[in-house]
Formats: sequence, C-alpha cells, structure tokens
Amino acid sequence: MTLAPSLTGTVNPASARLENVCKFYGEFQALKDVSLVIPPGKVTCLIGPSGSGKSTLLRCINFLEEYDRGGIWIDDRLIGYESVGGRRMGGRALREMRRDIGMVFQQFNLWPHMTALQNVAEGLERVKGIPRARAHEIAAEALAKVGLGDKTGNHPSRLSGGQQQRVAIARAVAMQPRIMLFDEPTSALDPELVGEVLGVMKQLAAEGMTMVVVTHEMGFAAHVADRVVFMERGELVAEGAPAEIFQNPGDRRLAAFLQGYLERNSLEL
Amino acid sequence: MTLAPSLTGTVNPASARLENVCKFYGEFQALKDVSLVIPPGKVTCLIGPSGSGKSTLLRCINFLEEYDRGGIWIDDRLIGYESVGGRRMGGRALREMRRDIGMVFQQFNLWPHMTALQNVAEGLERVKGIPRARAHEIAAEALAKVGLGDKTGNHPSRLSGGQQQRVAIARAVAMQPRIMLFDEPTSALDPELVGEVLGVMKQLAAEGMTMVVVTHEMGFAAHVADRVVFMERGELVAEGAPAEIFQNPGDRRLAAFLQGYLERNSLEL
Amino acid sequence: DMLEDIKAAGKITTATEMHYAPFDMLENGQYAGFNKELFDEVAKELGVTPEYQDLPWASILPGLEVSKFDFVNAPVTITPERMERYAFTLPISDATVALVQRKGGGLTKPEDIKGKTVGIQKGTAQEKQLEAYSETLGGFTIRGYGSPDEAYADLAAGRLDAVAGSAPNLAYLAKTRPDVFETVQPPFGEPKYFAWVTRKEGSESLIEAMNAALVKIQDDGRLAAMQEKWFGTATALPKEMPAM
Amino acid sequence: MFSFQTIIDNLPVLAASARYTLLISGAGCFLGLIFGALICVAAVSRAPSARAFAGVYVSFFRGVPLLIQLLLAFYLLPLVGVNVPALAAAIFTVGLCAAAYISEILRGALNAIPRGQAEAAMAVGLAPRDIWTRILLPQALKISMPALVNELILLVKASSLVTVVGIVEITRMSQAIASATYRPLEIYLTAAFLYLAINLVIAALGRNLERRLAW
Amino acid sequence: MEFDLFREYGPALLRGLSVTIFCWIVGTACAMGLGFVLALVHRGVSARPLQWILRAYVEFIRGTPFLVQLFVLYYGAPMLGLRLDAMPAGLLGLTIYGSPYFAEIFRAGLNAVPVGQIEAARAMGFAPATILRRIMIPVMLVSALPALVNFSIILTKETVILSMITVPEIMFETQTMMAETFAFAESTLVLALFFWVFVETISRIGRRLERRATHYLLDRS
Ligand SMILES: Nc1ncnc2c1ncn2[C@@H]1O[C@H](COP(=O)(O)OP(=O)(O)OP(=O)(O)O)[C@@H](O)[C@H]1O
Ligand SMILES: Nc1ncnc2c1ncn2[C@@H]1O[C@H](COP(=O)(O)OP(=O)(O)OP(=O)(O)O)[C@@H](O)[C@H]1O
Ligand SMILES: [Mg+2]
Ligand SMILES: [Mg+2]
Repeated sequence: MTLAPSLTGTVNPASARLENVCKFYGEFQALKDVSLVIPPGKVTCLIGPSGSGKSTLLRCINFLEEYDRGGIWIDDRLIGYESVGGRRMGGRALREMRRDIGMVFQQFNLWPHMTALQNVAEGLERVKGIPRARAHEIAAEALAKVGLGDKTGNHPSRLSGGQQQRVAIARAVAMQPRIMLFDEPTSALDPELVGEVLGVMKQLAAEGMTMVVVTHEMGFAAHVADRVVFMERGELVAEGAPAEIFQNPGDRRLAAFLQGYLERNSLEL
Repeated sequence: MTLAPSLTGTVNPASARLENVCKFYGEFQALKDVSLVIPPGKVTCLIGPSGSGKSTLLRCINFLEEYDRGGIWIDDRLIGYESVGGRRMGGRALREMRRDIGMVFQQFNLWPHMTALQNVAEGLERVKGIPRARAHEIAAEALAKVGLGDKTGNHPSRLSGGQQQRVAIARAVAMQPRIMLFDEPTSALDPELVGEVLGVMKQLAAEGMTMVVVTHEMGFAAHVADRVVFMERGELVAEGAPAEIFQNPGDRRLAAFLQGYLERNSLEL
Repeated sequence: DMLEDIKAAGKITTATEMHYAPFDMLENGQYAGFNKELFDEVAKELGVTPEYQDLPWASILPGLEVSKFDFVNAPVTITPERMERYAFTLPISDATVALVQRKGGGLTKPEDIKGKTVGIQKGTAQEKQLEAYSETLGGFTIRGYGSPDEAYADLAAGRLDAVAGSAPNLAYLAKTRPDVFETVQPPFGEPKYFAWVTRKEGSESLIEAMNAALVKIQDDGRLAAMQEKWFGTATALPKEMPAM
Repeated sequence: MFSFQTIIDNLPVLAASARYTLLISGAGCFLGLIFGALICVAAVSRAPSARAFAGVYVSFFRGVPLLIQLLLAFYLLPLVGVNVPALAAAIFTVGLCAAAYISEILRGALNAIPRGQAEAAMAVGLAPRDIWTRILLPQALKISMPALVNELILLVKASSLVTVVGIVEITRMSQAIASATYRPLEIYLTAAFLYLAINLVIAALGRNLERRLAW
Repeated sequence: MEFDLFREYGPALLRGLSVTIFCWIVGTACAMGLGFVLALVHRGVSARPLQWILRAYVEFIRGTPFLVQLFVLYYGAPMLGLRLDAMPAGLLGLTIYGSPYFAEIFRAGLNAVPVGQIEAARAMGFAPATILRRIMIPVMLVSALPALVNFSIILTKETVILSMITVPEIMFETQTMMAETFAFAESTLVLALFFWVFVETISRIGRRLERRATHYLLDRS
C-alpha cells in the first residue's frame, strides 16, 4: 500500500508556528496559551487524553476553528487574520493558504452523495484543475493504494467504518499538500491496515511532507514521530523527542497517561 | 471508572447462536454462511480486517440488518423471523427481544437534539419506565463513571470524539442488557481511557453479561476475551480461545493479520 | 311545492353576493341595499322571514341547484338562455347598459367610445349588449374582468377609457366617488331588467306569489321610495314578464 | 386620493371578521400538523398499504384545488347524505389539505436524518411511537421549521377560500366593503395588514422555535 | 352534463391552459432564482442592516395575500407612475410573491447540510461557489425537494389569481364559459381535472428528481 512517487511527489514542506493560541467555546476554554513550533518536513505527534483539545488545535491550524487570541503562522504567514488581533483575512487568501494544508477528519466528513472515487477526485478537479479523466485515474490509483480498488463505486453509506476512513485518507493525500493534519487517522482500522497506513505516512514523511498527527497509537508516535507533544485540558504539558517523552516522562500527568499502555498491548497472556 | 453494582447489577446472561447466516448487499455478499455460538456470560471478541463483515454480523444479531439466509437465536428464540426462512417477526416481539440486547455503534449514533444526560436517560425512561428524576440520576451516575461528570449538559456537537464514544457506552450500559454488542468501543479513546473502558467491560463480564466485542485492540482480545473469532471477507476463518488464536495462529490469513502488531505497539525504540 | 314548504318553515332562505352596490352591500358589516329592502317587503307580503347569506357568485347557482337555499336574491339580468334553466320573478330593476368614465374623461355621449377601450364584467348580459354596440358603432376594444370592482380600479388606473355596466350600478358609483368617476349619459342598447331567480321545479306558485307582492309594492309607492333612496330616480317597472 | 378615513371607518368590521380567519387557520394548523405527521409516518412506513394510502392522499389533496375541495365538502357531501355545518367543513377541509403539504415537508426532512438515529433508538428498544415523537420528529421539525412556517402562513391565507361555503372572513369582508365604498386599494391594504399581523406572529413563533431547536 | 360546450369553448380553454402553464413556468423559475439568491445573501452576509431588510422583505411579502400584492402592483402602482401590462405585472407579481417562500425553503435546506461536509471542502481550498454547487446544493436537495415541489404546486394555484388582472389564463376562460352557459358542474370538473393532471405531472417530476437526489441513501426500515 505504498503510494507511488507519482502520487505524492516530493513536496516543498511547510512549517507552522503557534504562539499563545487561545480558544473559547463560550465560557469553556479549550486551548490555553498554546505555543508550539512545527518544523518543516517532520512528523509531530499530538497525544493526550480525550477532550484535551487535540482536535481543536488541529482545526485551528487550518482555521476551521477561529482561535480567539494569539497567532498561527504557516511558513511565516499568519493564517485567519490580517495581523495578530486584527481583522479577518480575506476569503481568497485563506483559500490559497488552505490549499497547502491537508486534513483528515476524526469523523471523516466524506461527501455522502459522491462515490469513493468522486470523493477523492473532486478536489483534484475543482481545486487543482486537473481534467476529469486524469483526476479519476489518480483517484482510482490512490484508492487502490489504500486497498479499496474494488470499492471505488461505493457511496460512503455503503462502506464499512475502516473503508470510509481510508477514503478520507486517500482524499487528503491525493491533494499533495505541503503540510498534513491527521486527526486519529487509524482509529477505525484493523491492526494490519494500521500498519499499512502508518507505512504510507512514513513514506510521506520521508518525502518531506510536514505532518501533524493526533493519535492514540503510542507505537506510531514512538516509531515515526520526530517530536511528540502531550496536551492536557487545553494546555501543552510536555514536548520533546519520542525518546524523552516515552522513556523519561518527567511530567506526572504524562506518566499517568502512558502507564498501563504497554502491558495492555502485549499479546502474551 | 468502575461502574457500581447498582448500575449493572447482576444480569441473567443470554446466549446467542448463529447458523449459516448469509447477508447480501445487492450482488455483494457481506456474510458467507457464518455459524457461531456465543456462550452466555462470556466475552467473545470479533477481529478481522476492515470490511470483513464484523459490523454487519453484529448488526444482524439484533436484526438491525436483515439477514438473508440462515438463523440467529437469542436464548433459543429466533430473532427477526417467525421461522427460518419464514415471515418477518412482528414489531412488538422484535422490540421485546431487542430490550435484552444492548449495542454501542461504531459511529456512536448519539441523538444530536438531546444532551449527553438525555441521551442516556431516554431509554431508561421510555423503555424501562423509570421515572424521569430517577432516570436522570442513573444517567448522571453512568456518565460520571465514564469521566463525563462535567459534560452531562453538552449536546453531542459540543463533545470531542472520545467524549461522544463514552456517552454511547454509558447509554448502552445503563440499560443493563443481557447481551451487549460493542462495535469498536474504544476506537476514539486515548490509551488511558481505553484502559478504563476495558476495565468497565471486564467488570461487566465478571458480573456475567454476555458480550460480543468487535475490536482492533488485540491486547484487549488477548486479556479479556473468552473466545476470539477471526473473520475475513465475510467468512468465519478461525475461532478459539485467545491462547490458541494469538499464540498458534494456524490459519495463514490470521497469522498475516497478527504479524507486525506486537512490534508496532512497543514503546521501545 | 316550494311555496308551501316556505310557509310551513316560516322563513325563506336566500343567497346573494353582497358586493354589488347599490343592490347588495355591507354597511358596517351589515347587509344593506336596495335588494335587501325590496326583498324584506316581499317577504313581509308572503308572511315569512327572510334569511340572507353571502356567497361568492361562483357558488350561488350551484348552491341553488343542490337546495342549499330557496332563492337567489342577487340581481340577475333576464336573458332567454337563463330563462331556459331557471325561474325568474318579475323585473326588480332596470339593467340597461350604460358607461362610466374617469372624471373629466372627455366622453360626452356613448358614441364617443369608438376606437377606445371599455371594461366590463365578464359573462354578464351587459357584455353581450356591449359587443352588439361595438359592432354597430364600428369597433372599440372590450376588456373582460372577473368583477366590476377590478374594472373600476383599472379605469381609475388609466388603462381603460370607460367601464360599461347596468345603469343603476354606475349611477351609484358616480354618486359615491364623484371625485373619480362620472357617468356618460344616456344609457344605450335595448332595455334590460334584473330579476331574482330560483329552481324551476315546484316553484310556480312561489313565483306567482312573489310577482303579486312585487306588483303590490310598486302600486302602493313603496318601490318608488326605495328607488329614490338608492338610485336617485324612480322609474316604473313592467308588471308582466317583458318579451326578450 | 388615498383615503385614510375609509380605513378608519371600516377597520372594526374587518378586524371582527378576522376571528373566522383565526379560528379556521388556527384549527386548520393544528389538524394539519397532526395529520401531516401521521401521513408522513404512513408515507415512509414499510407497509405497502400505508404507503399507498399516503400516496393517494397527497395526490388528491395537493392535486385538487382547495376551492374545489371545499365545494365538494359543501355541495357533494350533502348529495350522499352527509350534511356538515359550513364551519366544520371548512376547518376540516383546510386542515386535511394542509396535512398533505406538511407530510411532504416532513418526509423531506426525514431524508436528512442519518439512518443511525432510528437504529440507535431501535437498538435501545424504543417503541415506534417513541422513536417518532422523541427521536425523528423533533429533528425533522428543526430541519423543516422554515418550510413549515411557510405552509402555516399559506394556510392562513388559504382560509380566505372558505368564502365559497358562505363564511365571511377577512378577504370576503374586504371585498364586500371595497365594492360598497369603491375604495378597493385602501380596503385591500387594510386586509393585507391584518393578514400580515397574524402571519408575523406565526413567523416569530417559528423563528423562536427554530432558535430553541438549535443544538 | 353538456359536453358539447367544449366544442365551442374548447379553443379558448386550451389557450387559457397554455397561458397558465407559461405563467407558472416563468413565474416559478424566476421566484426560485430570486429565492435562492435571497437565501444565499441571508447565509453569507452578516451585516445587521442588510439582514434586517431581508427579514422585512421576507415577512412582508410572505405575510400578505398574493391577491393584494397583485392588486397594488397592477391597480395601485399607476398612481405612482408605474404602469405595467397585465402579463408582465402578473409574472413580476408571481416572482416577488414566490421568492420569500423559496428563500425559506432553501435556507432550511442549506442549514441541514452537515457542517463537516462543508468543512472538508473548505479545508481543501474549494472556492465558495464550488462548495455551493458541488456539495451544498446536492445535499440540500435531499431534504428540500419535497418542500420545493410543494410550493411549486401551490404556485400553480396562485396563477389563477392572475385572472383578476385580466391575464387570460385558465380560470379567466372558465369563468367566461361559466358565466355565459351556467355550466358550473362541467366547468368545475374541467378545472379540477386540469389541475389534477398539472399537479400530478409536477409531483411525478419531483419524485423522479428526488429519487435521483437521494439515490445514495439506504432504505430505512
Ligand atoms: N462547540 C463546542 N462547544 C463547547 N465545548 C466544546 C465544543 N467543541 C469542543 N468542546 C470541548 O472542547 C474540549 C476539547 O475538544 P477536542 O475535540 O479538541 O478534544 P480532543 O482532544 O480532540 O478529544 P478526543 O481525543 O476525544 O477527540 C472538549 O472538552 C469538548 O467538550
Ligand atoms: N449498504 C451496503 N451496500 C453495499 N455494501 C455494503 C453495505 N454496507 C456494507 N457494505 C460492505 O460490506 C462489507 C462489510 O462491511 P462491515 O461494515 O461489516 O465491515 P467491518 O468488518 O465492520 O469493517 P470495519 O472494521 O472497517 O468497520 C464491506 O466491504 C462494505 O463495503
Ligand atoms: Mg478529537
Ligand atoms: Mg465496522
């Protein structure tokens, strides 16, 4: 299931920088002064308990969620606002920035009225302006690579959970973004597929795509990530190379979070 | 996050028996002559690749999906049809059977117009006839037990993925069914919560509830399951105690499926 | 027999469309008009109480046919075709066709409308007369309307040069809105009359009794008083069915 | 030209006639919503006979103009020996007709509700009545609220057709006054404002409910 | 029943029929177009004053009877110097009258499109017009089509009111026939039959469109 170079190509990776990002839902503060540098061409894994704000953070990076304070820069260009605390950015400019940012949603968000193939081809046609026939070719290839060669004609309602997730991944990857945001991209996949999808991601990483991955797969974080970021209750609590985070979890909360993970995941009885 | 006995009580576990169950989606055969006995009071884990028919099988057990051939018996009562190959069962009888069967869906299927609390209380009120105040009490307790004590008033749209999944679990568990169908109940949960939810399930198992769990958590299958069933392409390929399945995967496809799982899930570098 | 039934019930039920001033209209929500006063008198002569009902024209004749009421006390122009289908009383009013124009509209006599546009309520006996008149005059445009109100509105809006209708109606219109409308004298065409109608079956004796009452009311001067009140002038009505 | 005096003089009579408009449209709305929901349930039922019934119902009540339905109720029913009072005939006809439209609106809204919603309810063991009243209809109501308000407003205005059975409501009264005073513009505008007042209340209620149903 | 009548009045009725169908097609298309634009403006513009004007327009037009609107447009507007012929006035009237209803139906439909689907398109850098055309409209139609068909059917009946301003549509011609011949039962029957066929045709087309729009939904049981 490795994607051919024709699909991913070699991209010019983008960097991202977050400074003091705050996000409120009414009274509730989902992000508390998050500052973070996402280096270009590296894999950054975001781990943390449920409800800690991982998805919110990811959604702020492509400005699907409007952050309330602070700033997020993609390659030194502020996203969403004209200046920190200033007016909202124009639609066209935002759109241009988003073309460089791919995203795989936690709930997939496939378009129900399109087949798997159309879901993947749509962006190629409409955003990249690739002619229909060629777009369908690329889409079919991308779907075959995630093991869905025989389901290209199925609508999402006629796909299993894991199949839907793979369509979502193919849809994002086929667009060849410069930075990719994955929100739990393997949650619905079986171990075998997890392995293959992680393989794809490793390959993308190797080709230099910047990646931010929210994941509960500690194994993936440990093996693929260049940096691991641990969040809790909207705060960035720990950050470091996988070795630091997993072998010497200095923070008490991080240690508690990781505890018991290993024992549960062994197949020995 | 262990559920108090008051919530789960000690249930009278139900058994289930599948015989030559076939399910077609148009031309596509999703289940191929599946025969399986689910012993009462035991945990049966269903594993297998994405698209192999696990969800379909689970949905046939409570007849949300109408199977086309064969029969499924809950405690020796055929579900869905009056006799094998006969007429559809009456609505009332089906409803009565379903009251004994709990289900946690792969996509949660929370009711968006109700708060987390109402989602859990609804069935208690309407199906079990528990008075509103008491039902809310029980629901609040159940939510607190899955770590959502502070989110009872949130609508699903204002919950994170993992929080939604926990509401779905609380909704099913609070009904105290005699047999429970879990479709990847921990897919959206972080490792810490996975541990806790598995704890709840272990407790339920200990209290004698029959459980059928579709899972990609091989660790859980290995540690909690009494029986493990491996499916592929709609077929039941292997079945046995966890020790047999995981330590001596006789079947070639099963072996391939399990391979690489362990290495990926270690945190060593 | 209808007369016996009505006498036995002590009342006569009728229907009319209560917006055809000055015959049938609402004054402060109450039914009023020449028609009502005249019918009140006729009912008194018959010794029954009248019951009035407002219905749109579209459901009046169908309602009559399924006996929802006994009588149509709307002013219906007597024509040969209608006489084949319904039973008419003696005339209750003149219905000869006349013209009304915008105030200061420049028509001094009916003949002036040659080459101009005239509005008329569709399907009325007056429409037929107007068509005949158009032929004799050598042509003017006729526009049909669902009700006279719309024709008057279009006259005020300037799309029409004149509206044709029965002389009493138009006289009342000009009297009520002298700032907007004025009549064109004199009426033209053959003399026509309004009368009331009912079903044919079983109505001979009823019609006879009503005709007798109408003649009596005219003879003792009550009719003339009502005509003065509502039309401004009194004119004698035929005491026998006029030849059509 | 424009005479406010005419308006002032006739407003009380017109306003009084509004009670029929209110009565017929109010009762009609009520019947329409209830029957509409029931027809909608039938239309998506798994029983072919129920579906067929809903199909014929909608086809008849949408296909035949309300005016003619009223005439039928008023003039045809007596021929077969059913003599209903005009007001009852009017309310029922208006309500049954609205139900056809409302059922279609709700059916569309149901299409937008994910299948898993009803499945979750069935899995919990809710009875069909509860599935409809607690899970499906509330969501359908939210989705279709603007279209439902449309329908109710149309119903208020359609209540003017009951004049054919001899009920003098706002429209009829204004026609009568217009032809007595020869001031149709003034009178019709007044009538329009009465309708507007009623409909603004409905629209405001609808918006309020729509906001409350946000989740 | 005297069906000989139709030999004499047939041609006029047929003419009326085609006028009705013409008015309906043009009026509905224009009203739907204007309504869609209104719904988009409502959704896309957050400026308070504009929202206010929009609401006022919708509630005002929706809240008053078509008869009165048409009356004012045709008989009242000349007082202000705007004199339209019957047919243009009728079509303009239908457009204005229908637009707020369609606007509300479209608004409801667009609101029912799950946000996630729009977000997915936004995240990929789709232009707003593309999102509208490729994602929102197809998904919106699933819930809105029955209501759209509903109101289009209602408009067939509102075209009857155009008879009031002398547009020679079917009601106008039938009234003529009715007044001249007293053939009430026959006329009513003809009218009913015509509308039934007309409406049935529209709902058939609607159902076909609906089947196409919802083809991806699974049957619900
Ligand atoms: N619209 C909203 N209104 C109010 N609170 C919200 C809203 N959306 C999210 N939240 C809250 O914000 C917090 C962060 O949510 P987020 O989805 O970012 O969590 P997460 O880290 O992705 O969790 P998970 O691993 O469960 O997906 C949660 O506690 C959630 O309840
Ligand atoms: N309505 C449908 N029409 C056609 N095919 C369907 C339909 N629903 C499911 N399928 C197919 O049936 C197969 C089994 O689906 P199912 O959801 O049971 O898989 P699964 O084992 O649960 O997979 P996953 O782990 O990805 O959730 C899949 O290949 C899917 O594409
Ligand atoms: Mg999340
Ligand atoms: Mg599944």
